[in-house]
Amino acid sequence: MVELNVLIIFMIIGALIAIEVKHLLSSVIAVGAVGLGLSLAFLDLKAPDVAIVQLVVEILSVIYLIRATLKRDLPYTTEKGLFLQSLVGLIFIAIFLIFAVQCLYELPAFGHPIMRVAKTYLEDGLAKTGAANIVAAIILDFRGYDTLGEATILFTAVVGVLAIVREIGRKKEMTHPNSSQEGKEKGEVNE
Amino acid sequence: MIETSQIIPLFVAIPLGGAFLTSLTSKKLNWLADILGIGATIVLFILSLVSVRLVYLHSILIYEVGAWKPPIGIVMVMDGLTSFMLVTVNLVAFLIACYSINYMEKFTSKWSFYTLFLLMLAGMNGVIVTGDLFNLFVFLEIAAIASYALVAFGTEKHELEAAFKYAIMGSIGSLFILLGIAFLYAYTSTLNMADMANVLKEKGISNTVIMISVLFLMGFGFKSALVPFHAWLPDAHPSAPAPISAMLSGVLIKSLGIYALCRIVFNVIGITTPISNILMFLGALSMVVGVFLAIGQWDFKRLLAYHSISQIGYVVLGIGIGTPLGILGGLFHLFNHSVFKSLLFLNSGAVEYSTGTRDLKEMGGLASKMPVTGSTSFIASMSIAGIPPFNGFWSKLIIIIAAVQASHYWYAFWAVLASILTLASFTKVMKYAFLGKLGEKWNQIKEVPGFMQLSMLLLALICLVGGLLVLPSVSEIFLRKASDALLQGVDYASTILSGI
Amino acid sequence: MSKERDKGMSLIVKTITRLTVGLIFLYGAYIVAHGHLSPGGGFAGGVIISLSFVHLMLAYGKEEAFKKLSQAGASLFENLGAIIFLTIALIGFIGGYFFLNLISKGTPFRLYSSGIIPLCNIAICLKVGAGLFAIFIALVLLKFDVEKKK
Amino acid sequence: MIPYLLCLILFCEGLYCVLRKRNLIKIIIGVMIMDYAVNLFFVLIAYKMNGRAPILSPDTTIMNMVDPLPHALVLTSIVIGLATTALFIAIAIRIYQKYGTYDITKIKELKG
Repeated sequence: MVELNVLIIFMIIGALIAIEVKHLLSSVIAVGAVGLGLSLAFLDLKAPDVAIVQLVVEILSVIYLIRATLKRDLPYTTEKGLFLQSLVGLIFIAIFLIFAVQCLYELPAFGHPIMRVAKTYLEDGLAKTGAANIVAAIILDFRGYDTLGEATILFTAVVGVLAIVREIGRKKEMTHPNSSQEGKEKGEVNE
Repeated sequence: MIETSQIIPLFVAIPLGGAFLTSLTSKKLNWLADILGIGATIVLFILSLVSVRLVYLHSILIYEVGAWKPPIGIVMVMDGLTSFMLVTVNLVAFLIACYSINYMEKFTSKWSFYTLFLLMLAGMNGVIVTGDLFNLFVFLEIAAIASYALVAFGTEKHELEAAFKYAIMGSIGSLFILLGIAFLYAYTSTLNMADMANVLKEKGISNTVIMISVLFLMGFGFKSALVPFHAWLPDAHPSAPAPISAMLSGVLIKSLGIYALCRIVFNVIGITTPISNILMFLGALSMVVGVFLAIGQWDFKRLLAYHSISQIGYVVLGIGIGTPLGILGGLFHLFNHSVFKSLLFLNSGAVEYSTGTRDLKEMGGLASKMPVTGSTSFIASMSIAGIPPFNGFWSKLIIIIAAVQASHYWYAFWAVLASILTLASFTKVMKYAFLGKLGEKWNQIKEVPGFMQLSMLLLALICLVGGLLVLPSVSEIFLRKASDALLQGVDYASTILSGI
Repeated sequence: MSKERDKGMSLIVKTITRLTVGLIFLYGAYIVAHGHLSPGGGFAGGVIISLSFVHLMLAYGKEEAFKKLSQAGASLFENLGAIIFLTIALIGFIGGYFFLNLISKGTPFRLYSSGIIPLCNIAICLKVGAGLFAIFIALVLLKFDVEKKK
Repeated sequence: MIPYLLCLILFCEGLYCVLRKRNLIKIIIGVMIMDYAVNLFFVLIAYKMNGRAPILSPDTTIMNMVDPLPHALVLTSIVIGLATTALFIAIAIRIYQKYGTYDITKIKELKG
């Protein structure tokens, strides 16, 4: 599985660039590269369904991110005077990694999953649902309830975004000393 | 038994259907949104009361979604703890929906408020009734995403900022939970909680199980705002509209945080002494830190938010003690807290509705102009501070007795201290906001409209009579069933797998 | 989306878009229809369909794209998708269970097979495609300027 | 073993970004990277040596397939990631409208 390791290392480097580069648009493009690498890794791991979804979702989320960064006068990011915070963060991450490595030895070795439940899906999936694509059979029949939740999450996000982009939230003028006075005298409601 | 267990999916289907219909039909018609919101929540409340009766008769109900037997498909489970949480959540949600009819008139786009509200309710009910780990995660995310959007509902500067902070911290918590689920799946190769408990019991304690427990503690700690992970709560809860603050503080952090944590720690992984000690420590820490931070606050809602951290500490302490009495006290306090904290947030919303301010220093003497708000908030304050006839007293007493019985004297001491400080803090609220001389500029204010009064009065009534729940004959059907569900530990698995 | 972009991009881009956008839409529809037989499914197909509209909007500007699918239309389709999906789930109650696959399974490996799965795929596709496009519209219509302080 | 470790390093990279960076877009990117890492972890635990993709075909009967269940979970999890990202971006753009910057050190209005 050399190619898999190479792909993940490519993703790690891409993520490093995305995190450290100063220019926001370049950072977004680097995230796009990480997502592409992830999609290829899924393909390498024999998960074509996931690879397709990851690819198209990556395109869409990069478009959304570019929408947020496409502005000439956006300043370059500056980071300063956060030595202590990064130290604490790094120590926390180091502890986390050490513990995680300890328990990685106890998981089933890479490439040898237990497949207690999955065996049933593979053996009876076609007979019981009639779908040749076992993943589709799982997401829409065996675990269709999860997919209802998934669709609802997307619905929630859409309604949430529509609620957040309203120009004015409150209807009438209020004496509200704690909050700022902005956005109240604005024109039409954006619904 | 199939006929009676048909009730379980309705707890998710009704709010979901309500949300979709609201968003489809009531963009122009505000009254339709009101009717759909109230209708859905009242039906859910009645169904949750029915569920208590059903659990009393059958003790456990299991529903297989799509007729697939576990562990192949998803199951929904209804036991004592589930029906207890359902009653808590749907009671508060119904009263808050009542309150919102008038309160949300001040905001634009009422339909999206009700849609998000019902989606949040669907998410919470989904978390409570599910018996499948990944399904729990999915519904947890529905409730969480709806709450991120609702915190920013006013779209003011500070609201957006609080929402961003909350959303980032919440999604980090979710990702920790998801990583924990991935580890558990790799280790046990199943997702059904009962099946998973069986596999884990066979394998025994190992590093992986400890790692998974820590991941879940961090993830659900973020969701329930235990102290090292509490930074988002004092910003997010005050920034939301008052009904949503009540919903977030009253039930969201409990059903997403405490309930899910207890279900996994007690019934799937199995409680061990180290985890129990960690829970007690975190509980005591939240209790004390929350109340100390609350004392210096002058913003009404922010003060209440810090008290939420503190009161959640009591719940976690009680549950962490692990004795039958401790768990009973913890769950009872969970119920009481959701009642009186929602009431307090609704009071603060009522004050804000009439006067437009949240600063305690500017208020004064409001009780004479707003008698309902003043008296109900007096009841709620006494209840949260633990003054005898009100419900908060009984649950705190049980927790303290349980701590003493388990010879955790220090924790009992901290609980008493936090209770005294809570009393001091709420004396301040009563003194500055409702008693004293009426300020000049408040001569024109009026009491809030009818529906807001109604829901505050009902909550105050529950505060008054809530103490009756510990009476042996009453607690036998309601509280005892809930604590039994946690006390059975990993035998949960055999109960469920035999019930199919 | 600044002022000069409202009219869309250059002629070359517009011509290429006119040739490709239909194919992209068709490809999305294909992925949805064959979701139960080959990789893909309602979600991937829905995203591809919404990407075809996004493509149209980027190349031709807002007005042209709104002629094809307006914001109100997008949220209507989204709601319809959600309600169809929930209805499919609730129809299972006729057979006694939430989410019961009660339509005949048909012959395996054929387009018309596997009961409710293709129907669910279509509902999800409507929902996802319209929903993601609605988010895109909402973000595009948002004025990307600092509000004036009074 | 090595892929698991690399995947966790990717997760920690995202966590570091969220903890350390002070720019809204960078924080969103950090959450996205964490999300990628968790999704990758799910698919890694599903992999079976020399297995095939879990799609049956009429003419072959090989049953040595990878575990399909985590794939279904990852599909759900990718959608959740997209939904949260969209919401984050909407909030971030609104914050930009109000403050004129993405820098979190300049937009601290809330105290405590």
